[in-house]
Amino acid sequence: APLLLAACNSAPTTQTPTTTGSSPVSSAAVNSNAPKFALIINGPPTDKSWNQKAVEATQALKAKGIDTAVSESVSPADVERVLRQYAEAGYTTIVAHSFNYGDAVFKVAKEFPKVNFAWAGGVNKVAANVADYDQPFYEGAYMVGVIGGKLSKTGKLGALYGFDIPVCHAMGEAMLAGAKTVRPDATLTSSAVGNWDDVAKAKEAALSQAETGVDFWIGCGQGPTIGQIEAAKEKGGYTTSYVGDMSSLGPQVVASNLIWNMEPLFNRMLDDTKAGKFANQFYKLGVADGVIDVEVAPAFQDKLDAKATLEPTRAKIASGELKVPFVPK
Amino acid sequence: MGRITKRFPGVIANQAIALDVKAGEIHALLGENGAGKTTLMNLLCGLYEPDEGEIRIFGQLMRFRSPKDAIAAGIGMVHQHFRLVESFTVAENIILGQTKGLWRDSPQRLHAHLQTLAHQYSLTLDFTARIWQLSVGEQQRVEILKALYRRARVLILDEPTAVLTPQEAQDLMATLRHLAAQGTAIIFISHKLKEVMALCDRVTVLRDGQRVGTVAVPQTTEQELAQMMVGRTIKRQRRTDPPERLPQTEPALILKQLSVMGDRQHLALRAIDLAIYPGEIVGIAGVDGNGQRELEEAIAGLRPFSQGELWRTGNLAHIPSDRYSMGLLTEFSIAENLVLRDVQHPPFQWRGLLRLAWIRKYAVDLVQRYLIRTPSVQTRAGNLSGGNAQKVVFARELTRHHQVLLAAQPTRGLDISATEFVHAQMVARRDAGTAVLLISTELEEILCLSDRIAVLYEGRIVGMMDGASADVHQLGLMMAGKTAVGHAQLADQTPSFYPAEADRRTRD
Amino acid sequence: MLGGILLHVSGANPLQAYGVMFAGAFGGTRQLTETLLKAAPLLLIGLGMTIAFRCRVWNIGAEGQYYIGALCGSAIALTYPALPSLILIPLMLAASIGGGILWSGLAGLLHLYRGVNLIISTLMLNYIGILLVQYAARVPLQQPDGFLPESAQFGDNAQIPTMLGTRLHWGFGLALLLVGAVYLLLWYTPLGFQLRAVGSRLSVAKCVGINTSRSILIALTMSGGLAGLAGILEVSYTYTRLKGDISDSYGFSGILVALLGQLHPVGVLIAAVLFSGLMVGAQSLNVVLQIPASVAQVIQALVVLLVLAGQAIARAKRDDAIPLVAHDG
Amino acid sequence: MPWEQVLTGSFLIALLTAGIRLAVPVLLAVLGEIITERSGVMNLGIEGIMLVGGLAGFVTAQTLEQATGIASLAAWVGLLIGLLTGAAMGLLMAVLTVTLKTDQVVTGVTFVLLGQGLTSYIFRRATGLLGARVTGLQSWAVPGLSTLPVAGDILFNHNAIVYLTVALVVLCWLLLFRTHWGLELRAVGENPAAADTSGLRVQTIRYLAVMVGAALAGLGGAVLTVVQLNIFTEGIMAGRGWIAIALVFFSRWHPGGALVGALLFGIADALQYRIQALGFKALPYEFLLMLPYVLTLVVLVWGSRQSNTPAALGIPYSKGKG
Ligand SMILES: Nc1ncnc2c1ncn2[C@@H]1O[C@H](COP(=O)(O)OP(=O)(O)OP(=O)(O)O)[C@@H](O)[C@H]1O
Ligand SMILES: Nc1ncnc2c1ncn2[C@@H]1O[C@H](COP(=O)(O)OP(=O)(O)OP(=O)(O)O)[C@@H](O)[C@H]1O
Ligand SMILES: [Mg+2]
Ligand SMILES: [Mg+2]
Repeated sequence: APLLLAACNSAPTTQTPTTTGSSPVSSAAVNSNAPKFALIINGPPTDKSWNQKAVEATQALKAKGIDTAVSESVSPADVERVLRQYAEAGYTTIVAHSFNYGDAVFKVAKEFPKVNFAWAGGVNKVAANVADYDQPFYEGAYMVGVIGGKLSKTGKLGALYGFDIPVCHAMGEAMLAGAKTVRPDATLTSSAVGNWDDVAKAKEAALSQAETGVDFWIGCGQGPTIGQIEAAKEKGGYTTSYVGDMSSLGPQVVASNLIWNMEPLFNRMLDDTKAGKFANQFYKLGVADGVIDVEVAPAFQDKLDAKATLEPTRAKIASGELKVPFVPK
Repeated sequence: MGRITKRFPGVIANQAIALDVKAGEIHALLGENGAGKTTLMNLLCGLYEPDEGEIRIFGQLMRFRSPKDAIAAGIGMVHQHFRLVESFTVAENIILGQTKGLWRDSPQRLHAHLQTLAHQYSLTLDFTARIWQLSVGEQQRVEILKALYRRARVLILDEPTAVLTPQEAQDLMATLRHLAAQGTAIIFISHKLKEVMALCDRVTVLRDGQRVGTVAVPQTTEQELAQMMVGRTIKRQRRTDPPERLPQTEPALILKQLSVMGDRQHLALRAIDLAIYPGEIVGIAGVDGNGQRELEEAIAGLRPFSQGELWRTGNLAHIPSDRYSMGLLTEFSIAENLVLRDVQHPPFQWRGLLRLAWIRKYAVDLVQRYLIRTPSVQTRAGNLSGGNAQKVVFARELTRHHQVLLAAQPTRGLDISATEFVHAQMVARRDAGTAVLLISTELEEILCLSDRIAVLYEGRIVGMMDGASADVHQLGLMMAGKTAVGHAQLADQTPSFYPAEADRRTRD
Repeated sequence: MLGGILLHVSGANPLQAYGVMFAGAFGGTRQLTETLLKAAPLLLIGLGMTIAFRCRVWNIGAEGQYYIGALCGSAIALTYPALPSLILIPLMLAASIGGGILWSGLAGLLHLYRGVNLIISTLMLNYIGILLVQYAARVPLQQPDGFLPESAQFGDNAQIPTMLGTRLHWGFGLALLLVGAVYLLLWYTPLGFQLRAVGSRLSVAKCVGINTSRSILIALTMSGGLAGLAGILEVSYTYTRLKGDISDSYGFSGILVALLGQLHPVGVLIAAVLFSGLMVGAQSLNVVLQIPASVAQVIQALVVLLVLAGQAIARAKRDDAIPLVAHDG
Repeated sequence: MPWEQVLTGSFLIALLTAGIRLAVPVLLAVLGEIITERSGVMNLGIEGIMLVGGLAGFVTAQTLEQATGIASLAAWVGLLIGLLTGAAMGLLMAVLTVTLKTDQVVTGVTFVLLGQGLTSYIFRRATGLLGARVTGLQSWAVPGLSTLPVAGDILFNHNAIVYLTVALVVLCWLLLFRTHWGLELRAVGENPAAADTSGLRVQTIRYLAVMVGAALAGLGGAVLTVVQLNIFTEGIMAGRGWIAIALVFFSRWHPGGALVGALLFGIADALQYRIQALGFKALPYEFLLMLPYVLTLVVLVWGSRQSNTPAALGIPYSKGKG
């Protein structure tokens, strides 16, 4: 995906993502046929990761002329109210971008049968107007594992989770499986930081792993990932970006980026909304759909021949020939 | 000071008061509790700013925005309620705010320096001790030395002798005369007319925030001063002798071989034996710091024993020696303070709810009975003058149903009429059959009230004598630890049986 | 005003923004309902803190007590899912209060028997309590066939019923009743009198024969119990299941609310509603005008500081400060 | 757990070095807060002040490094700006709590909100900061000492800030207990009425103490962002300010106690991650994460009961109330 690569290497967006100035409530009734898209995220839109990618995809929709709105830092306690506010304001597709939002989504969805909701459950829990979307990071993690197997000198891989939840756990295990294809003796060390944001603690956790010989990391959560990038710079070793391109944080150590490109996903949702096919969808868009991808960071292009290293694996996963093992626990 | 006025919410504490004090003069300020003496002095030392009026020092018009200004102008004040940093040492308190340079002197050098100063005024102090370890009397000395250290040209002492032993008071008066002779102007607040007559040159009397007059001491008498203070003639009430004690009465309070540790981890009380019978007042005489506070706290159940036993029948009423840290909640109203001890019992409470109207009525009644000077029973206790604050404690404790009354320094800081009142109350309690234990450093008070007198010296009872026939001279000697007589007498007092219904507390 | 500048810089009309904030919080029955709903946990915790702080017991562990209360209540709801509402809900409430009492009592015992400073022990117990709940939600109480680190959803019988057909649940009604109860307790009962006496000066209270240790323990556990109650109410109604993240920093906001309300139950009620209104209004600002949450947060802080300064100036005029300080140890 | 991996020299060296590293930013804030609280003012806004200091320091260092290319100069100036920004926050705090006598607890908690909001707002407007980083300071091996076996690695192979922090501990102790300033500061915190009658300017001293304390908190924040992590992210302090406040009580207001407390906490945290990294699965990881908090409590439970809380802590001072 050279195109994708180029896009991700460009400088980070220079616009504050949420300051769009459009007033969703007042423009509610203007054009009742046009799709209106709202995104609700749990944290700041500047995490270079989970939230930021969703916001960027939303901005891409906006660039195509679609009416969009983003609510940031919405605590799960408040999401019910915010969902309702958007539903009432005439939004047709509302994406609640956290697994913690699930219960509220199902509750509000019942009250607004005409509005389509999506939540980041990844557990195939759906309803008549609620879609679930998977985050098959483990598919990408498998590819990262192939890179890790090549780059690691010790064969000891590290995984650092914000919390030891299934999405995270599966990433670590998939990476190990991928690495074993190049290095059968590869092992995995995993720790949880207990926090999605605390970079300093994450760095310390990664350093602790480094002391046991770990020299290639994957992170789950932006805090753990940034922390391990810092640790790799200090102790030597290589890492992977989580969900977005974090290579600017450590051009010499971030060997690959695990990318979650949500634009196709959101497009599909809008299309399905239009076509009336949204009901009971479980969007499982992964490597095959270009939603999940792994790219080799610029500084590593020479060292790792992306074509030779990644392409075969990607092709196998995309074609369904290779089923990446999913180990949530 | 000219035409000084200071108002507080609901009170005019000082009303157009004029006061002039000459260099080298010892000027007494007299007045009943709440007359406004302390307030006037606080204005002079920069703590308050007057609402009206002016202050001149050596002819120069002054405006004190803070005590720093007042100190710079040569005003030193020894406050009635000490202003010392409890966790600091004596030396640190004395030099506080008066230092030059950044680094502190070594303790040795500092102490040597202060020792010279202390010698000059014959004040003895342990400079390394921390304030909280000192008795009230010792703290007083720190305050005096602190003012002297600041080279005060005008020295204000707010009831300085209230907490000193007679000998210490004598020494202090000598010191003050010495200072006055060197040209210091001294303002001396006291309720003790004898002292004033003996020490001062002129006297200004305040009543209800106004100046009654200024007289030269040689031209007046104690009687006249007292009259000026209260606005009427007063007669000294003499105590009556106790009713005959029934031979078979059991003691209401027994201390048996009681030993107690003090704050400095030393034995503050050593094997005290004492029995107090219903219908008698036993006075504990002694110089401050010889175990009085520990004795009080042990009997009140506030301090564990290291050895011995304590027996008591019935309830205890306790007049604490420090009304602010033990007796009164300054943030609470007078009414609330009056019911503090028994609020959970009827009649103050009914089915778990407070009877506020009843409490109020009760408080109004007590305020009247105990002549507490206050705008209302809802006034914060912290706004009361020292004497009135003490009356609140008295009213609360004496109104309780009690068999034993423990009164520690009950008249400290009280004016003549309040003292008379308190004494009369104690005698009345005794006559009603209460066992009264009076701990006081005022020898006169002990002599005036006690049926029996025990002398406390270095944590031991070194003598026991009959109140009626007590000899002041011998008492003084015992208090100074010169003789130890009367142990034989003491043995008689220790009963061989214990009252069956008594509360018993052993070491805990 | 400062907030206005920030708003302006963010490209919004300050007046309009404040209007949106107000309308979002108090602009209609529904908005008001939402505000009151969010005020309920703040009010409960604030009332508890009022009791504690009146006794000068520095319980800053409301967050932990809230979590443990939620844990205990949830354990009941999950263990006896078949019980009828009328039995189950009181049991859950009792368990949550018990949990809060236990967690605060632990700090109390450490204080009374080992002299451990309450501020530090309650703060440490916050972290420990939250981690315990995270563990419970991930392992022992996890939904049996579950995937995410959360318990099964509570049945309808375990949901606090709502009042008068609104979204407002009876927990708020209970909190309103408690406003009166706490007021009575503090000023019309001997116990409250004694708690305040201990808070006014410990040494005097001891001298007049008040059992100060008992008073401290009572004040502490009462506040803990109320925090625990707030925990189960939120979990049962808002979150509908136990998870690792079940609080919107209610523990800390509750302390703020107690002090803003000047430790008077009615003041606490007003402060809780205002504070909650600020949070809801700020969110509205984000939804309606797409103003970043951080601006709303700054405005929120500035409003609180302004109210504080106003209160302080008024108090200086009346001259009746309640100085607050912890007991030693 | 593979004990043979734990009881090795290199494990212990790494553990203690990490403990020191984790301790430093918190320790700076603790020292500052000790000074503030010794004057009788409780500043609960540390978390917010650390954030603001951290951002200000980072922005300065980043801009300067871009402009001059001299990383160490940029880092030092960044630290200085972090310190000054902290002091400015302290000034605001003092105006509120000392002059206006607002409630110190509410003011403090509100400062945390303010700090979080401000930093995240500024961070987002200055979008150049997204993903920006600074070089920070190189570690500096103390000549001669750093080659000592074991101790050399643990103690003498850090960046200059570590040594500076230790020096500050000593300095703080000297200030509090060996200078007249310290005596006066503590007097104000113990009994402001007494200090006032002794001619001390209670309010001025409190202003200074709050500002110095906040300055150190700001420095602590800047050390974390500029020196230790070389980046800034929203909410990067992640509760360190609250830990600092707990450690002030733990330290019993002594700089030495602060050093011990911060190290204990840091080492416990470092240990816990190392246990995880060794693949220890007998305890759920949540319980390992609890270790620092539990250990702090345990130490307090078995420690001495003596406390020397500044007697006037948290009480605003007005003249004539004493
Ligand atoms: N801060 C204050 N606020 C309100 N009223 C006060 C305050 N300080 C003193 N008062 C009132 O002013 C009056 C004078 O009090 P002051 O302390 O000057 O009396 P005093 O002559 O020193 O009495 P005492 O002999 O008992 O010490 C009293 O009625 C007292 O209640
Ligand atoms: N003469 C001395 N020489 C060296 N160190 C000393 C000396 N005196 C005290 N110290 C040390 O200085 C520190 C502070 O001592 P200091 O006695 O002034 O305070 P403290 O009583 O422990 O606490 P605080 O006065 O704050 O309540 C302590 O660590 C103590 O061991
Ligand atoms: Mg007086
Ligand atoms: Mg008096």
